[in-house]
Amino acid sequence: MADTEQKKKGLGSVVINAERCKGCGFCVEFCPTHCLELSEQYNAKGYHPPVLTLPEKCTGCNMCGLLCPDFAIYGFLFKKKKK
Amino acid sequence: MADTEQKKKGLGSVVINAERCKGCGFCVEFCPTHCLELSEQYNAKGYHPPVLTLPEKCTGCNMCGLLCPDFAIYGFLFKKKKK
Amino acid sequence: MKADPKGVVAGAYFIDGDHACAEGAIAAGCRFVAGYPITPSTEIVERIAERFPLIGGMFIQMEDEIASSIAIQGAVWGGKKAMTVTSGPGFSLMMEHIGLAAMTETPCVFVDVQRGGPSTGLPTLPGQGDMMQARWGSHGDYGIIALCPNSPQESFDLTIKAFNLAEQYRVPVLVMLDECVGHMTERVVVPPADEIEITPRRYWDGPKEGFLLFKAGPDRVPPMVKAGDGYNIHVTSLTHDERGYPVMTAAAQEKLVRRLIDKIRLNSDAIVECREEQTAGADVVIVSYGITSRIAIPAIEQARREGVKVGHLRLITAWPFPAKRIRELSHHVSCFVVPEINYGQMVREVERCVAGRTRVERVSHGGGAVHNPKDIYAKIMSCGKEERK
Amino acid sequence: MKADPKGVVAGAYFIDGDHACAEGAIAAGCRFVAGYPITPSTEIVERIAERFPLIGGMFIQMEDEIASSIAIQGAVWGGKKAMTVTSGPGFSLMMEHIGLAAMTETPCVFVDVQRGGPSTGLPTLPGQGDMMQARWGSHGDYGIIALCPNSPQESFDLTIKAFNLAEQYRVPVLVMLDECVGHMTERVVVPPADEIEITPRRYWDGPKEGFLLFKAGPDRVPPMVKAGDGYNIHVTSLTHDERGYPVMTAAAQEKLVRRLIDKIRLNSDAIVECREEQTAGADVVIVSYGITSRIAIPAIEQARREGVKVGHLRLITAWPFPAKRIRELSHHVSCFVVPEINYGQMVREVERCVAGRTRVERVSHGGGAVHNPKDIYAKIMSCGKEERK
Amino acid sequence: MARTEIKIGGFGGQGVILSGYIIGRAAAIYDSKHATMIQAFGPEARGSACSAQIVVSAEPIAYPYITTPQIMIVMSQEAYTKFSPELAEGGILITEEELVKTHNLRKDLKHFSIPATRFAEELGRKMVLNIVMMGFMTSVTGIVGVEAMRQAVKVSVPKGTEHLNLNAFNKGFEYGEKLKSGAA
Amino acid sequence: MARTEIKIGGFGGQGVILSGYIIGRAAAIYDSKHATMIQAFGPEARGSACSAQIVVSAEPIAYPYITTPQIMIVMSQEAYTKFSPELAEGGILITEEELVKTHNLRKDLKHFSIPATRFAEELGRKMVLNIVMMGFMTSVTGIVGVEAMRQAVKVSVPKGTEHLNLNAFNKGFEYGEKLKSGAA
Amino acid sequence: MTEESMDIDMSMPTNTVEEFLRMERMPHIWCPGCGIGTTVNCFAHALETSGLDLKKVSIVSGIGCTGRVAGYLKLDSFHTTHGRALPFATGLKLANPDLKVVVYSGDGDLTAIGGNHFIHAARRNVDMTVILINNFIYGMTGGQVAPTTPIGATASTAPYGNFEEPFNLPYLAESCGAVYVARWTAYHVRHATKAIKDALLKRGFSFVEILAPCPTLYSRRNRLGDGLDQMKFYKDNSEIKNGADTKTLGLSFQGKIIVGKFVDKDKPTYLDSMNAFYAQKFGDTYSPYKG
Amino acid sequence: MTEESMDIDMSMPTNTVEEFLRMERMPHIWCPGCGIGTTVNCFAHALETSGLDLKKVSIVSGIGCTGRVAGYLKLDSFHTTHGRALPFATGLKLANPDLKVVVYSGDGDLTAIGGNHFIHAARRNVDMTVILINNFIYGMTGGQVAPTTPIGATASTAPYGNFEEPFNLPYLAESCGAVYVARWTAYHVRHATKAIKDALLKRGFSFVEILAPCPTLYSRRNRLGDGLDQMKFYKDNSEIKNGADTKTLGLSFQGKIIVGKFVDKDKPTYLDSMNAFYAQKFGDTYSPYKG
Ligand SMILES: Cc1ncc(C[n+]2csc(CCOP(=O)(O)OP(=O)(O)O)c2C)c(N)n1
Ligand SMILES: Cc1ncc(C[n+]2csc(CCOP(=O)(O)OP(=O)(O)O)c2C)c(N)n1
Ligand code: SF4
Ligand code: SF4
Ligand code: SF4
Ligand code: SF4
Ligand code: SF4
Ligand code: SF4
Ligand SMILES: [Mg+2]
Ligand SMILES: [Mg+2]
Repeated sequence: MADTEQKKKGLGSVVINAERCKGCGFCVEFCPTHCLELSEQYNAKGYHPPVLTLPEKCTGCNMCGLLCPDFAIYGFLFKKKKK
Repeated sequence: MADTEQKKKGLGSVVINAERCKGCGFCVEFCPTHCLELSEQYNAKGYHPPVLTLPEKCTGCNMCGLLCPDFAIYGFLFKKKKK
Repeated sequence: MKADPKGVVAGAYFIDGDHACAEGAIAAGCRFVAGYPITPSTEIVERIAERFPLIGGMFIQMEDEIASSIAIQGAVWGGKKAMTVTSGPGFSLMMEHIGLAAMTETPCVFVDVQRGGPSTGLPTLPGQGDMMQARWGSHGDYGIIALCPNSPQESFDLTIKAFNLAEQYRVPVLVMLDECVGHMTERVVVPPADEIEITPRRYWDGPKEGFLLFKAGPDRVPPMVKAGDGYNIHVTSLTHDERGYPVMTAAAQEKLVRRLIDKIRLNSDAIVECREEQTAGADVVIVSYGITSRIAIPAIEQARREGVKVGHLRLITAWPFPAKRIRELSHHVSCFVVPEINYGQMVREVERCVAGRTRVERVSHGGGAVHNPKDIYAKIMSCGKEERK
Repeated sequence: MKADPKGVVAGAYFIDGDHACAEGAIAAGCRFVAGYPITPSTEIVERIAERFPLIGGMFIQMEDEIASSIAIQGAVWGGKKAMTVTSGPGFSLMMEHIGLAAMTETPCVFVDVQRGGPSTGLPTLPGQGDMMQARWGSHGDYGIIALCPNSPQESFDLTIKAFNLAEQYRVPVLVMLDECVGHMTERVVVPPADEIEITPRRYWDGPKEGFLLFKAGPDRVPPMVKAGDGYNIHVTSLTHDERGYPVMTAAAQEKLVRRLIDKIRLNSDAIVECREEQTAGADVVIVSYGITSRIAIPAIEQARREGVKVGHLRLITAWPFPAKRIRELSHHVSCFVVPEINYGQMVREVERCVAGRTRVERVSHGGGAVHNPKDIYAKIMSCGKEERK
Repeated sequence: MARTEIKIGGFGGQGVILSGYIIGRAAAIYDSKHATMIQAFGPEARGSACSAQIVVSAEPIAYPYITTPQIMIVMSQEAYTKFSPELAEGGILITEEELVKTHNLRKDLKHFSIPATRFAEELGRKMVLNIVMMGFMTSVTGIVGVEAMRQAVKVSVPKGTEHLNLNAFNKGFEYGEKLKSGAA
Repeated sequence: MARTEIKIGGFGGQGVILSGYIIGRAAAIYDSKHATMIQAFGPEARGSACSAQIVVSAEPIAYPYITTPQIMIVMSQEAYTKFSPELAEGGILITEEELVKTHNLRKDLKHFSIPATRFAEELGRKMVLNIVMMGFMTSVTGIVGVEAMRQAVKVSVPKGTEHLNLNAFNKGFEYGEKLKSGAA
Repeated sequence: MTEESMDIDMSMPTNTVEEFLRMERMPHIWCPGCGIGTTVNCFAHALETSGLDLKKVSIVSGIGCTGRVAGYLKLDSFHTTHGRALPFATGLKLANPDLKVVVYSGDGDLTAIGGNHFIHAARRNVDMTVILINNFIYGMTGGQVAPTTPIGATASTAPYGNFEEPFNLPYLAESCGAVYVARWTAYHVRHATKAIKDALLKRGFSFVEILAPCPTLYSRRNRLGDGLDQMKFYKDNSEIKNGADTKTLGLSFQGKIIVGKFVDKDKPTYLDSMNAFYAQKFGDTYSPYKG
Repeated sequence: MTEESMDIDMSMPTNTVEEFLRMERMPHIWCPGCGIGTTVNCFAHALETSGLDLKKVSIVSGIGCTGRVAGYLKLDSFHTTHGRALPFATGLKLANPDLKVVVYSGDGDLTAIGGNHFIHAARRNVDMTVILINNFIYGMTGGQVAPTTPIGATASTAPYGNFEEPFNLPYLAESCGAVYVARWTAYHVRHATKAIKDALLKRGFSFVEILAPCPTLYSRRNRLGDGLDQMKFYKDNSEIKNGADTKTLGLSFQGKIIVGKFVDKDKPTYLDSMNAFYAQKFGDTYSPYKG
């Protein structure tokens, strides 16, 4: 069960700082698993930040984070909790 | 007779401006026919200018002139007088 | 001589001081511009780059300001009227070649659109901190002319004047714009070519034999020829004689450099230009230049409304400095007020010329903005007051 | 602090001013020199190149003067005391980086061995034509200190002083030698290291947290740290706040640049140094500096023999200028005579300060040689005469 | 006409500078008035709020900057928040209806609002929003003659778009006229 | 001792500058006098006539240049022609016998001539000609103490050549002494 | 959320890049879609994995959009004058050889006004890493032509198109003696990160050219779309050719881009040579220069 | 003398070189055995045979011993500032394309302080000929180390020997786009003459490096004897390799010298490109720039 659950969530996820985003689309375009989309919403600066539309596909590879010129997104891998 | 005479004189000769010479020896060393020597005499600046010691060997090739950094010597070819 | 109609697009324009400067250069007959981009001057070369190809001009963006400031000198000897354009940091890099132009008597124009300094400072904001540098920035003694426009229209007009003076005196002329004037958009009237007076290069027209490229007439300015004219000219940055040949003696130096300075100094009555307004009978005289001459006006008007007799002397030529006029005024005026966007540069000349005869007050501003006219007003009032008691 | 004995080879030497300058730098603790050869300054770096390898110094000949004048600033932030050395044309090329050093408050020393200018001029012959350039040659407003040795011994002493002042005020200090002093050989005494007073870099010793690289104390001089100390410093040529971060406002500009100027201006009593001789009660005072201060002596002595009360004020610091002292003297003296190997540079400051209270006479010389003392004598006598009638 | 100070605010790409330029050009070239325009420059100005300042006057203009504008044209919320406090007592504020919500509107101001975006979209090019605003401004302020403005629009916009832009101008102008006559 | 001006002339490579340096060093370092040496620099000075100027004085030296030397040491014909007119009235002229023909010798001068080249050749190194001259000068002028001069020679010549140079110096000095005592 | 899912640590790690940045200075000045910020990620990750002591890493920039990088990095940072980052860096490095000195600047800065320093620093093989962001344009001053602008591209000072041949920078760097030369684009974030790391760990003058979009002044003005379009172009038109002859690496307007590592050789650095030289000259009396 | 011998014209022709010189300025300042004067012969003969209109030939020098060449040539001549001959020449040429512009200067002048102008002029392919006299040293200022000084040679500012790698100038020139690149020595007077002539007649940026002895400050101080010894060394140690890969042309202290013509290719000049570009852009409204 946990396994499936984890798969649905994906191996990792992203953190998006929408206010920093300038809507360039690099993250969306080059995400290897195409799990991001630009939101319809504007941020205060008037840009459309990304949203993780397919969280189960996110591998936490951080390609998005490497590409983001505004340090507005980064991907991370879920870690098993140390027990 | 004229022929021999001419040979003795060489095909050409040099003009030496002894006062300009700085005695570098380029002309003497690299004359293809080795017909120059540095004189024992000093010029006013204290250098030994070249002399044409073997005029019959001078071909007038002007190698000396091309080499002379002080524009103090040049070779020329005897020309038959236009009649 | 009248301007070449090619390039002069007469009419009224709404353009900024930078663009107006470019048009002025074109009208003056400038056909060679070398430059290196730097805010807030770049618009000048951008307009030139757009305008030149179709009027037979040559614009080249060089690898740096050093190259630009000497490429124009090559171009002048090639027969062109030439200009380079920069701002503070680039101006500093051009100092060696301002000296070269002065030494070789190469007529050319340097435009410096002043921004906040020192160093990279405030690249997009105004300053007037390069005024002393304009006069003293290169090593050794020499003379130059420097002009200070206060509007886009003047940017146009004085750029033409700069080229004319350069040819008249075989000297580098500096157009000392500031960011405000450079980036301010106003109406600029470009007159028809036949209404624009141009000083042509003073080419030698005497006999070829015996021509001397550095032998001056009574006005201390020697005639020019150009490369390719068959004169076998020699132009050197070393101290030289009238033939242009190097001579390494104090006597040659005295003869040459004294003349380089004197051709400005002794012709300064003809060169100096200022605008005066109500200076006759004035109690307080504002001495200003560039944008500051406009910022001072509200202050002057307010003070006048309150009964202070304020005159206004505006430097069109900052260098040579109108020493004579300031000296004259100093006998009648009770105080000079000198607002500048720097910590006191041209005011030093005022102080020198005034020679203690009257007060000289600074209104300094570090740059990044123009003065608040209130500060100038306050200074006027404080002078006035002291005098009135 | 006392000098590091490593490098100080105490003793009496018969060396020229250039070599003495090199020894002064070494004694002062300079361990980084970047330079580009130029007559008549090259002997300085030649001696440095020979001396440094065995005392842990780093000499590098850079590709040009621009590179040299900023390499030293890199070295300062790397923890060294550093110097560059040049002459007129190279000095002009360093102007941008004198402004950088002033803006970033990078303590360093620039040596300019003055020759005949402008431009390439008279490379091997003397001049004093870079004095105004030293003060005003970079764009924008800033403050510097400039010293004028008149002998090889002073070349040694004042080079040490230059390094000390640089550290004291976090400011570029210029040593304005001239070809005469640079190439003149005399006795130079290098004292033992423990007799040489050295100002160490004023490194921050407070807590790391909250350290601000551009926050000054009451003396307006902020403390230093160096790269690698773990402070994550930021040093920018833009207008900046106390953290060193760029701030593009007039307010930040006023705060920063005002302080850069004030740290010299308001500390000038401590910085200014002149040597006076018989100025008390003098009728005529000679104001001189560098080699000219020695050339004036025969003239002064002769005039004294003929009954003129001549005083002598010699500028050790040309900048800041001893304005206060000149002002004081101007109340008592009837004439200042200012001989310079240029067409009138420091004399302008004298004129400003004297403010008309008394006469100021120039004795100008274009360079390529020193004055004939007779010319100075004649000027003294002409002043004296006019006063005496 | 005394000295009038105008400020235009919006974000980059809206044609703020062009608008200022058109007003200035209209006044200085086609209306025999004097006009000075100043714009904010520099990297710090990039992308974020953008503004133009215009002074219009019958007399030559000495001091070129504006201190308390009598007229303000605002095309973004940020510009509204940032600039509107600067408006002179009793000044004219013109805002774009969709882009600017005028909360805390100063009571002393004459406020006009126009659905310029909608008009522009109706004309098929959202880009001409600023020109619609110009037409409107011309109508409600009368600061520059309408013919002068039309002329300035025509020569200032990219070649080939003159017609579109004049339509946009007219649309705004007419809306203003209607508003004035109480018809809107 | 009053101010004494000395000029040394010759051609490049003869050690003219070194000679001046030795006199100055002897006076300033080993003889507690003051001395200033100045040399001609520059490309124009290259190869051709070469000179050094030294001022020696008991007092600090203000003006560092020489105007009318009281002592002149001349090692080339060119230098003789060029410089000897500058000598002060009654000054001392020292010439090298082989290299300088003193035609038109000024009557007012004290003239000494020394076969320094020959002495130098006898010592096996023509190069030390200048040092021979220095020894001679020391003897006939007394301008600097002989021990100071010896010391200066020792520390100023290339390492390893001290002995040779001191011999050269002594040779010149002795010749001078002999000459003075009328023995030469 | 099920019990099981609690096994996964849902606390979000912070963006490791932020540790390398002066976050108090954000937002930065770069335009939307500007590639400079992307390269900063690469640099930060390269630093992170390099194992270098950050206290000892200094970054030096000239003036330009790229020149602002120094000011955003939480390192000892120097924002010098236009074109002069390299000689400043040379002084810094030679004054304290313990420092790792990185020069991070624009194409105009390093190869127009700074071209001389570039060739001389490479020639001397001073131990430093140069990261050059090539956006084919002068960004900061408003889009003027650069020595890297491809033939045919327009710029504000080449309004009818540039006709000057641009530099082939890897070729230039190699001809002057650089020991490590690579080129990547802002799209190649992982390769670029690796290249920067390699360069940081290389002894000697290492040079990494990174092509990056300048949507505001280069691509949009050349009708090439925005930053994203440029990134897609890089993706589609780059060819990785490690070891390619640098002679072949010239760039044309929207032509093929050869990327890769082209030079990686060993040569004594400036200081190595100096110390070896003096050690031989002076023997034991010489102690190697350590700053 | 017999009647017959009268057939031969014994009147001495004048030295044709003198026609190209300002004889009133002789003697020149160069030292005995300095190679600069030798290269001037080559240049004069190249000019003579080139068929160029001398009125239209301008020569531009920087500052240095070589820099004095301009002043001795009876042409329009410009003795500019140190390092800046190339940008001056660029301005001169572009102002008047009818001129043949020659830059004649020293290694320090053109590649130390002037290095940036060198790479940019080559890149732009401005139509001019550059003659660089490489004497491995700064002559005029007294023998300081140059960017051409071989490793191991001493100089006044490298008293213990130079340890910096020198430029390989033909390689550098080629990497920046020079269309003609050759190297000869002052010994190779005929080859050098031919190379200069070829360069003069080549359209575009042509570059001829000539190694020349500086006995006063380089060879004697390095115990290599005088000018003649250097010339003999050139004779014995040069190898002619036309078309050699410029990469292989580095010079070591008294090592083998590869000489020859290395690059000779055709490429539109700066003005050619400009005119072609504008012609395409503006069509008939454009008249080609002719100065
Ligand atoms: C001496 C000097 N000249 C010119 C400038 C203006 N300037 C600032 S940045 C720059 C060019 C920037 O281009 P690049 O290096 O490619 O950086 P980018 O902005 O493209 O990242 C110029 C010319 C300056 N600051 N200083
Ligand atoms: C700006 C500037 N820096 C330095 C100098 C001093 N200087 C004159 S010539 C020269 C170098 C000459 O070397 P090179 O170019 O190799 O010519 P050479 O004398 O060897 O022929 C230098 C450094 C100068 N005149 N101007
Ligand atoms: S971490 Fe990787 S998979 Fe997840 S959104 Fe970012 S790029 Fe896509
Ligand atoms: S890459 Fe960054 S700035 Fe661009 S859209 Fe994604 S989050 Fe926004
Ligand atoms: S002309 Fe030729 S053969 Fe005659 S001397 Fe000269 S080099 Fe020798
Ligand atoms: S080459 Fe010239 S200078 Fe040299 S020895 Fe011969 S003539 Fe004399
Ligand atoms: S102008 Fe270009 S390089 Fe500069 S920040 Fe904007 S996109 Fe980036
Ligand atoms: S110093 Fe060298 S390069 Fe200069 S003239 Fe003498 S030999 Fe020639
Ligand atoms: Mg760029
Ligand atoms: Mg050389």
